[in-house]
Amino acid sequence: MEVNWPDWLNFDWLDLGWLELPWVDTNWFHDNWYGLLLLGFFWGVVVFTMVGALTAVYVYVERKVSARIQGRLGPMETGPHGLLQTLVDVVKLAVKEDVRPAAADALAFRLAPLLVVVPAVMAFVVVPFGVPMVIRDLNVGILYFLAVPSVTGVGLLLAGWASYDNYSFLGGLRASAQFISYEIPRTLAVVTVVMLSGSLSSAGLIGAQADTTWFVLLLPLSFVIYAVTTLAEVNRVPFDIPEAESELVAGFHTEYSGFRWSLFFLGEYASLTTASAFAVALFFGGGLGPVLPPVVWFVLKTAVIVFFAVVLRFTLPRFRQDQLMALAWKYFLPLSLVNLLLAGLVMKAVF
Amino acid sequence: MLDSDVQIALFAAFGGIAVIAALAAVLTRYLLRSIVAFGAFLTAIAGQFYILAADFVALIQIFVYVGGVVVLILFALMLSAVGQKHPLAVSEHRGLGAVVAYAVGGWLVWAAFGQDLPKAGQVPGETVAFLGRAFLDQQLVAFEVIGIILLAAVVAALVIVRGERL
Amino acid sequence: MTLVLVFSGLLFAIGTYGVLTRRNAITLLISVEILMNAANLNFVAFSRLWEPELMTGQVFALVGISIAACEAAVGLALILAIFRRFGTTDVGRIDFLRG
Amino acid sequence: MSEELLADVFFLLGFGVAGLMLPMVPLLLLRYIRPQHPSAVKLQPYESGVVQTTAPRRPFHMAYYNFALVFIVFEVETVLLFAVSPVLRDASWMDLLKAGIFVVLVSDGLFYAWRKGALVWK
Repeated sequence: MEVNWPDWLNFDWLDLGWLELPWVDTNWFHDNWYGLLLLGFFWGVVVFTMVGALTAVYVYVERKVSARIQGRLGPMETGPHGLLQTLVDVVKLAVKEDVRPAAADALAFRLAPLLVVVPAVMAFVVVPFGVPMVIRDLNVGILYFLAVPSVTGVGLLLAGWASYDNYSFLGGLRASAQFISYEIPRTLAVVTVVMLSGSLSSAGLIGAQADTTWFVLLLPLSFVIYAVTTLAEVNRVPFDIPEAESELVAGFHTEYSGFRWSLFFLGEYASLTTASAFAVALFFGGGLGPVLPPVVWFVLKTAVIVFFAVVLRFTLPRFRQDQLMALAWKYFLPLSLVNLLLAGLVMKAVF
Repeated sequence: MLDSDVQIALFAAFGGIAVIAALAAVLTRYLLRSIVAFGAFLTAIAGQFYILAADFVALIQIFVYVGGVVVLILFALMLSAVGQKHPLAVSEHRGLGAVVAYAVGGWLVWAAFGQDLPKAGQVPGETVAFLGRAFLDQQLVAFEVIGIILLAAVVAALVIVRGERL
Repeated sequence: MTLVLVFSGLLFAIGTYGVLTRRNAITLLISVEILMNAANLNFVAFSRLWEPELMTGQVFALVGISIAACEAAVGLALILAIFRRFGTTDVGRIDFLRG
Repeated sequence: MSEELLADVFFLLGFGVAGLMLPMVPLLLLRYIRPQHPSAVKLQPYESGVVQTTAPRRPFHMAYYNFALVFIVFEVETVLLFAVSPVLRDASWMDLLKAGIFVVLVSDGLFYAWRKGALVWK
């Protein structure tokens, strides 16, 4: 995707520059299949590690914020202000016994956490961190971002089914019913953005916003739909019915323990991160911004959105299952269809 | 370099995965394994689409099949609660089935080698833009007909599953 | 190109075998989907041979995928209806037309 | 041009392998560190802390399937809109109308389901 970037966005020295070390022939990586495979592997490791680290940070921030909202202190014992708490938790989870119920289906039980976490991490490939910089700018990047995480629905369903447990089964059914229901309005909201950007690549998306303005100003309704449905997709409050502790114990991952359980946890936070990062790319111009380099802008914007999601968790009550489904099909789907029409008109007005 | 040999090798690798997964899906007697193998098969086919310069179709394959049809099949499996611990029955026509399958497969493979096909043309880079134009111009009928089929499908399926009259 | 045809031929044969020998309705549906995928593979491959910029083959593959999805929806609805009526999804044991 | 797509496939393959390995390798290695003392009681399903009285995996109610049906149809619709939407920006009103007809056609399915009460959770 060729984009003509405005001059003031010229931050070439920052984007990918650090990768082109003088003693490394970067072309080699792009010319050979094994080079490409290695490059992909390298980025996979980087992204996965980053996601893991980010999750640890999130958990800490979430605990502290919730403590602040509820007038508590939160973790204080391990490290200064409890900074090492998550690290200790990770060690505990890693060395905990891995219990698989005797009646569980071994194949599905093992496969399910992987199906939840791997797609969530793979979606990172197309997130535009800097202005021209994407880990890999696919021609169909935006579709990739929606298609790959949709596999998670299978993982949720399998996890609940494999456990041989009434509560997990119900939790899995509810989780994937919710997942598929909110996928439609969310996708339709993204379609409106694609209409305006005129391309499916994520670099093209940022380029179109550099040409006009942030799409949130042109399509406010799309952003509202995307934000709310994304909360539902990643099972955040007020849409955390699948894991409603007071009703379903812990939902589809009741029977999971130790490292396997932490994979579900990681997947959930990873998809929250990707979804927030992509919300920035879709509606807030990605890394576009004055003075500071794009990467900094991007991280700042994403952090604001994630923080908003964290605060939301401790301020809203939970929906009931029937309300949840009615909200998806009777409010958001018609709304997003109307929004599609509106976006067509906006598009004709702007371009 | 990424020449056609590499392309063919990768295509064959995906093809091998697809064939093995399809065999597993058809031959296993446990329904859940069959569905999991089916998912692997679909992903391998998506890889083949991507290599054949149909990146859009490949992702649609993942989106609709793996994220949609497989979920639907799993729902049906759970709602009908069949074949869950005990293996499924296999019909008595296995010999006949094998003969027919060998015949069909042999004929198709023979036909594949018998053809003198032209070299592949130059593929446009931005497949999506061309696809969109195709849907709005030459293939408009297909586009709208899919709409009608979808409408018919949802009405029919709801009528069947709810067991009531139109 | 020949390779594509060989693979789709093999997959088609596997699908045929599944359709002919399996008795569970859900496995039958999976076999039919394998058949449709083999066909889609050919559509996409031939799309590159003649007038690639018209995308006819890819459009057909998309139509094929859409129809496969509809087929799955209706087929599974049928399977569920049959299950509620007969308590089984084994097509060999559904014999209410035999009288 | 298809060379670039081929490069994408290799890149994604490498990425996917890394994504699969990073959860799986620790899982295999930790097997030698973590305690492993299974017992019959421990391997029972936890449920909500009481002994399981009904078998799970029994036929569940159909409401889920109604939603799944409407879902798959709309998923196909959105997917085709994805194919069309990138060219709509520079398209004529006529093209917009064509896409609009498609959307209206499929939306009828939603209104049918709504009127028939398939979207009611029960």
